[in-house]
Amino acid sequence: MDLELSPEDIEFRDGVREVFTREIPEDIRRRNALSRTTRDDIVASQRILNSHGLAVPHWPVDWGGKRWTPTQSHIYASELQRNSVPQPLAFNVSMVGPIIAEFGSEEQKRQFLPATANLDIWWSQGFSEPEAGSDLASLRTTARREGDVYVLNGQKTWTTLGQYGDWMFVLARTDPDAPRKQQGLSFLLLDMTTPGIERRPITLIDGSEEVNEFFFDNVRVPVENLVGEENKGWSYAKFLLGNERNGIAQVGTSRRVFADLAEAAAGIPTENGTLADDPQFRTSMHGARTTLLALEATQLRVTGASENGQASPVSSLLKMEGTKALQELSKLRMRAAGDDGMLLPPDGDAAESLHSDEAATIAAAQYLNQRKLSIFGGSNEIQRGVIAKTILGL
Amino acid sequence: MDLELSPEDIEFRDGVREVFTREIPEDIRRRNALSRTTRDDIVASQRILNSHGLAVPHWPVDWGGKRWTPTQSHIYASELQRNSVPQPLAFNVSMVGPIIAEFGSEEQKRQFLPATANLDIWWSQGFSEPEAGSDLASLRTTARREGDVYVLNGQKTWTTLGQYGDWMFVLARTDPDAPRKQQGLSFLLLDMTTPGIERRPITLIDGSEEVNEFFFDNVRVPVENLVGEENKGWSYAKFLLGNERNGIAQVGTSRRVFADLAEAAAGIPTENGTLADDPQFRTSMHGARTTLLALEATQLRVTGASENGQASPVSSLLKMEGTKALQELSKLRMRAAGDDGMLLPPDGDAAESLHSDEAATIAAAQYLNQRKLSIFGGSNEIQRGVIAKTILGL
Amino acid sequence: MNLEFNEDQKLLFETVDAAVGRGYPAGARGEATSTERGWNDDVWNTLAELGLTGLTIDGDHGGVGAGPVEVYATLEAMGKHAAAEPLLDGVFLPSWLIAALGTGEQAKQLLPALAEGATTIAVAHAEPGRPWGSAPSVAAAHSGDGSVVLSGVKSPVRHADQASTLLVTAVDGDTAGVYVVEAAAAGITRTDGRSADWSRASQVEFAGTPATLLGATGTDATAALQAAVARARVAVLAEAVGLMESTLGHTVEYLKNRKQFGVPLATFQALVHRASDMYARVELARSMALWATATVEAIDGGADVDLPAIADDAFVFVGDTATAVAEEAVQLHGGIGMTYEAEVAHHAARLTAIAESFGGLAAARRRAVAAESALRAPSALLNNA
Amino acid sequence: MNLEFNEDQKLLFETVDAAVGRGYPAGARGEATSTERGWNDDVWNTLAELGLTGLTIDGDHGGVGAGPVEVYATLEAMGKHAAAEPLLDGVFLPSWLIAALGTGEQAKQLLPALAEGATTIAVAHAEPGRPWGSAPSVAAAHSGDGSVVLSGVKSPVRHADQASTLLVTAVDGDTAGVYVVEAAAAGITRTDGRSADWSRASQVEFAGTPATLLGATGTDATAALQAAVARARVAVLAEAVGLMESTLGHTVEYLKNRKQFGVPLATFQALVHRASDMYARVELARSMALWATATVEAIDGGADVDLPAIADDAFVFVGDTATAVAEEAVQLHGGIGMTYEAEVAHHAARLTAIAESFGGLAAARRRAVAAESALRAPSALLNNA
Repeated sequence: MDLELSPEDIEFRDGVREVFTREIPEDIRRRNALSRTTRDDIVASQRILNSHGLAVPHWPVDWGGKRWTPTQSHIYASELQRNSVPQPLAFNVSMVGPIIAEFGSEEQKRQFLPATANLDIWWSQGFSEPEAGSDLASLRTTARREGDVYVLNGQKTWTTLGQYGDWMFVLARTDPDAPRKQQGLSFLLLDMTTPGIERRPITLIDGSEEVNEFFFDNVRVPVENLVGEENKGWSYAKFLLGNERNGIAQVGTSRRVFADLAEAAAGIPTENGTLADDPQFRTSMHGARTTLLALEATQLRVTGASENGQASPVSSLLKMEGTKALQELSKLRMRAAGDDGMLLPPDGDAAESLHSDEAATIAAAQYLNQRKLSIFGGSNEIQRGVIAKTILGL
Repeated sequence: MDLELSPEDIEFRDGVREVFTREIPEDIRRRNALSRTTRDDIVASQRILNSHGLAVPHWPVDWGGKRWTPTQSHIYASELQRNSVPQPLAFNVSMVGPIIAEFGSEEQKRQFLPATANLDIWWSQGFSEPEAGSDLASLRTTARREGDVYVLNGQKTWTTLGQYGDWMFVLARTDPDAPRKQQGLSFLLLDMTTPGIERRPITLIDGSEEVNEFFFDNVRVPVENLVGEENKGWSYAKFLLGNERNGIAQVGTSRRVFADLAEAAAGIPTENGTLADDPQFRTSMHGARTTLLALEATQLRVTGASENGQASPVSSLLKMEGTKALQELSKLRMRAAGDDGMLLPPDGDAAESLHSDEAATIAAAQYLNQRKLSIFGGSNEIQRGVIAKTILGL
Repeated sequence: MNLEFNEDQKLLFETVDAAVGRGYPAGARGEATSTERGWNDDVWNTLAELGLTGLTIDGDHGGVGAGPVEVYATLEAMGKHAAAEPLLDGVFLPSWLIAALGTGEQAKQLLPALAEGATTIAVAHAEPGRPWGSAPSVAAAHSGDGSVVLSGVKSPVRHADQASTLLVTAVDGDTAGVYVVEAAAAGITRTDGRSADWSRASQVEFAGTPATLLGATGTDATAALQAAVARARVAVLAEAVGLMESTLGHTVEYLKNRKQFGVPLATFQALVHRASDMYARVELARSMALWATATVEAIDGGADVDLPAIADDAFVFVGDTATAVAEEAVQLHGGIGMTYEAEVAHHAARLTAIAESFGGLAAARRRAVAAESALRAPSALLNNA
Repeated sequence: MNLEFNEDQKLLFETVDAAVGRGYPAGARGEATSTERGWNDDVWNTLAELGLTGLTIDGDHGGVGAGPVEVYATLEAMGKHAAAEPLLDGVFLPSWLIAALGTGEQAKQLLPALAEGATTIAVAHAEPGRPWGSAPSVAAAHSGDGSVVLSGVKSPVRHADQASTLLVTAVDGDTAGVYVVEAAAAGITRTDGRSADWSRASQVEFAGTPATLLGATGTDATAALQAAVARARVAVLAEAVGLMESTLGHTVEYLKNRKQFGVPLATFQALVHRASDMYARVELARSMALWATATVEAIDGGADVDLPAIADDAFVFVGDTATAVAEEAVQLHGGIGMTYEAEVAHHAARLTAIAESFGGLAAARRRAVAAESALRAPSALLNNA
């Protein structure tokens, strides 16, 4: 065993850290730490990363990928999170990019991959539907083949940041008569300027407007925008699940939240000292700290494990426990703020005018927003089912 | 609302307390507090209570019962637990007694009730079987009618204190062809001196020998020992469930454990003070304290609610949450003892020779023993099911 | 001994439940909080007509002088519908402060308008970065002509934007006092925002703002302030109980009706058992809130009990439950439970905000754990040693 | 960077797993602990033949001088079978103390017999009612002839009944030391009992018992004692991981095979989800134990890390998990999981006892929470600031 980074890995870390902290503007990283990242922040950040070859390291080498060691991949994900760099847009770099690179035609690769890596195209995910959240196989959106187009009808929901989407990758039913409902789905690429698309924004309870519904009314998709084979969409979608193992536990993010909170605590007065002296706060923080150590060690253990394109049950563990840890920290942040988390500015820009501790101001809203972590991207209940089935054989 | 005992209730409380603390010998109560109660302790204690009319207060008045108010019943149960008086044997006073009083023949009442109240007969419960723990309706023990006897064959298990049993009340299958498996069960009274009964003691992991298995090989039970009607045993057994609402949350017991632990903590040194100053210990104790307040208040709220012989879903809540609270306290007691809970004397009597803090000595064994609270008498999982079905309609 | 409503209290609950229920169909909290007022004015007027704005104000000043159980019944019914009308913040709490501290003249001046429902008063105590229980940093200064002015910042001040008057805690040298400030007074800068539960709150800055001490000069208001706040901390738990009950109810309905994998969610035992645990927690929290309410009633009847300590104990227990119930309800609803349009999301947000009200849960637990009572054997009955 | 066994370590694990597994069919722990020895002598001899009793002892004294990862691999395999042989208590821990403190002469005298497996040594540090981390109350006195005698009480002393020698912590004035005492020495009164996990432990009373200081006179042994114990506290977590893994395994098998209401328990989703949560917790605990082990290895390689602090952090995390896994396993087994005859019950009892070993979980948490590191941002990699 060895708990030290090798000199080569330290050099690698220092290299990516240099890009993250010196090339990505500080105001972008500050807004990201406060969950106030804008569309332009994400685009600017990803283009800088891409210009340094750091936007799509897990892609095939031909399309901008690197052949990093598992340790390097871990360092990259961890340093991104620790330094509050906006993650390269997951829809682009972790989802549609790898799918097109694996299953797309050469023409699709040329058309989409460079623009996807550079966020010249902003992709949205068109998987979930109102009646098919956790149960993707029940999708109802149809794509009826008519000559050289598919005609798309139906509805997609929970489309995160869909308001910025140039294109959407859509899972739609091309064969309504398939014997199993997993069959008969196809993976289509949809230009969002096509007529017949309507967007309805969904406000979340914290006030954020990051998810959307989309309605498709006879939307015409050229057949050349089918990825891979017709009716094989389910297997392409499954390829994504568990594909992303690095960073899924968000230990780097939690570490940053922890460090910020520890620092803030020393400045939060209590009746007899500061919060940093409060035994209950310290007990909770110690619990969070040891959980994060265990999570990072787990991440290190599986980082090296081979990836085979199957849903990894260890991803389920990391996703479930990692997001729980981050949620717990957001609750601790809210409790630390107390009343101070109970006055949100009418709009984001006024935050600083209210009082100095901006992180406190948004603590409660942040806590509410982060309830999504255990729901979206495969709820904890789904993860427990995966663990039971694939690991425990239950 | 009113949180004070009335002068009459205070008088009542002082009366029962007088009996509990002055008539029940102190060494019996001390052993009971340490879960070292002997058979003779239980018998002696119940006979003293019975001589003061305090053994079977919930029975019909003709057979020694009292017409207490709900508040008085609450006080009685609470004071028994608080003063470490061995509970009147539940199999006698809460189970077979009420059944015989309600469904038995006059002859059965005369034969059994006075002796049952005075613990001249020690009753055992013959319900559970190896393949029918939580699922009582699946009982397999058969009672085949042959002339004026039932011939009993099968096996019962988890028979608490069965080693002392003079008689056992048995639920056995008299009609194997009944359309529903709840039907066809009968409630029989079995003299344990009858030939064909074999007992196997079951040692629990803490070393206690309180439960047993019984094997029946052509055991002949006179038909006059059938209670009520043949094949109606299930409804009599159900009459018991939820019948006992007072004391089920064991708040009085928990209160005593809490008080003893709080007192002990002041004498347990830590690196810089005593356990009573330790913020983590205090936090846990505060949690236990507020939970017990909420439990007692819940008990007070339902004490007055009418009883109709049906399983009460609120009993499920009290049983589940009350035993959780007591288990949590036993864990706190173990944590407070640390190493000191890790040396059990080879037999009970040597306890005092080891060191002064007897409660610490048995803390870990006690903790292990009390895991049973959430399993026996309807596991927490069964209670959740009852709540879901009867209260939530799920 | 009993923890039940009497007949009048039952009727009161049912009346408020019915009246508020009419104004709050599903999803109405979002609508109500987005009006200019920040609540539903029709419901407010109904509450006033029913005399509920005068519930805690004595007969001499236009109210009915009811006790803590009536406050409980009213607020539980409000909570059941996640109603946004500021009965507690805008009427009950200021009325307790005025009754405890104010001169007869002040009571006459301030209480009748409150009792009528014609106005609300905002209590300004919280300050950014200052522990709730510490002395205020807002300072009172005496000018040459004998009048008093305040300087400093308060935040958050709930419903300050609609209040006619503010009751502002401040220090005069070493003496803590509560000061009456007209909302329209000079030297006030108000920045309006919202709480995490979408109700209104503001930061209010005072710069030489004219003010009048509530009550007689020279008496320290700390104890009276603590007592009034403790009373409010118990009262808000009634709202939490109402919210939790309907949150649980919504969740159970959702499990029954929502289908996944072709069957109702109620088919999934893991979810059902969690609903049962929610039920058990809600019932225990209800018992705790009722017990604290009965204790306040006993104190009003002369019982010698430490009210702030009781309030801390009950607040910690119910606050923990409120948080857990909010989290589980959202989780069991899935994505839909996260959305502004979902009724359960507003319930969850309000439950979250309640746990952080009046200084917040962490501070309450800190006090409660440090208190001598933390290791005292519990007894729900006051005279049952 | 890696947290994996190398090939030799894998082989070591498999060897111990196979050897111990043969001696420990289901239910064998109860049998082993009820022998006179308190463990299975055949298994012990096999362990000795495999050289495992010399694992932590250097080559000069008959051992192989292996490091913390080999200790981890060995103890995880022991834990997997809930084996009762006191490798850690009776060999590893005393060998670390002797290596750290003993003179060359003492090492020659004590270590070879340990390495051979011919004997065990009991470490007597715990005292009734005294915090583990405080100075002992057992006192060393010098008699006229220059010899040393001990007086006082130690309890519990694990496996004292079988040990040839005791290493007793005591104070000489203000100086803490570890003293070598022959088990058969004069002035020893031993009261034998058992631990909650059915392994043997004793109270040992010393009254003018002849003793020899381990090491040179005048040096305080506190730091060396703390370091050796910290090493043991990390090592015992490996046993806990082995126990948890097989406890989970037994539980999963039980859910698959046991029927209730006519169907396998695995049909009940509420139980299945709890098994999944157990799995997640066990994996996190395993990572924590591996991480602590790797840290000890780094310390042996010269890394500047606070070993007792690492041991506290890991012990608290894994101890909490051990308790939770034991509780859930028993609960999911129902009554059968409570019985002495059930394998899972012995696993649960041993997990419970591990959490209270070496001063116990509450004290470890107290130290860890008070430590400066409690608020330090975590990083599993030692040189990744």
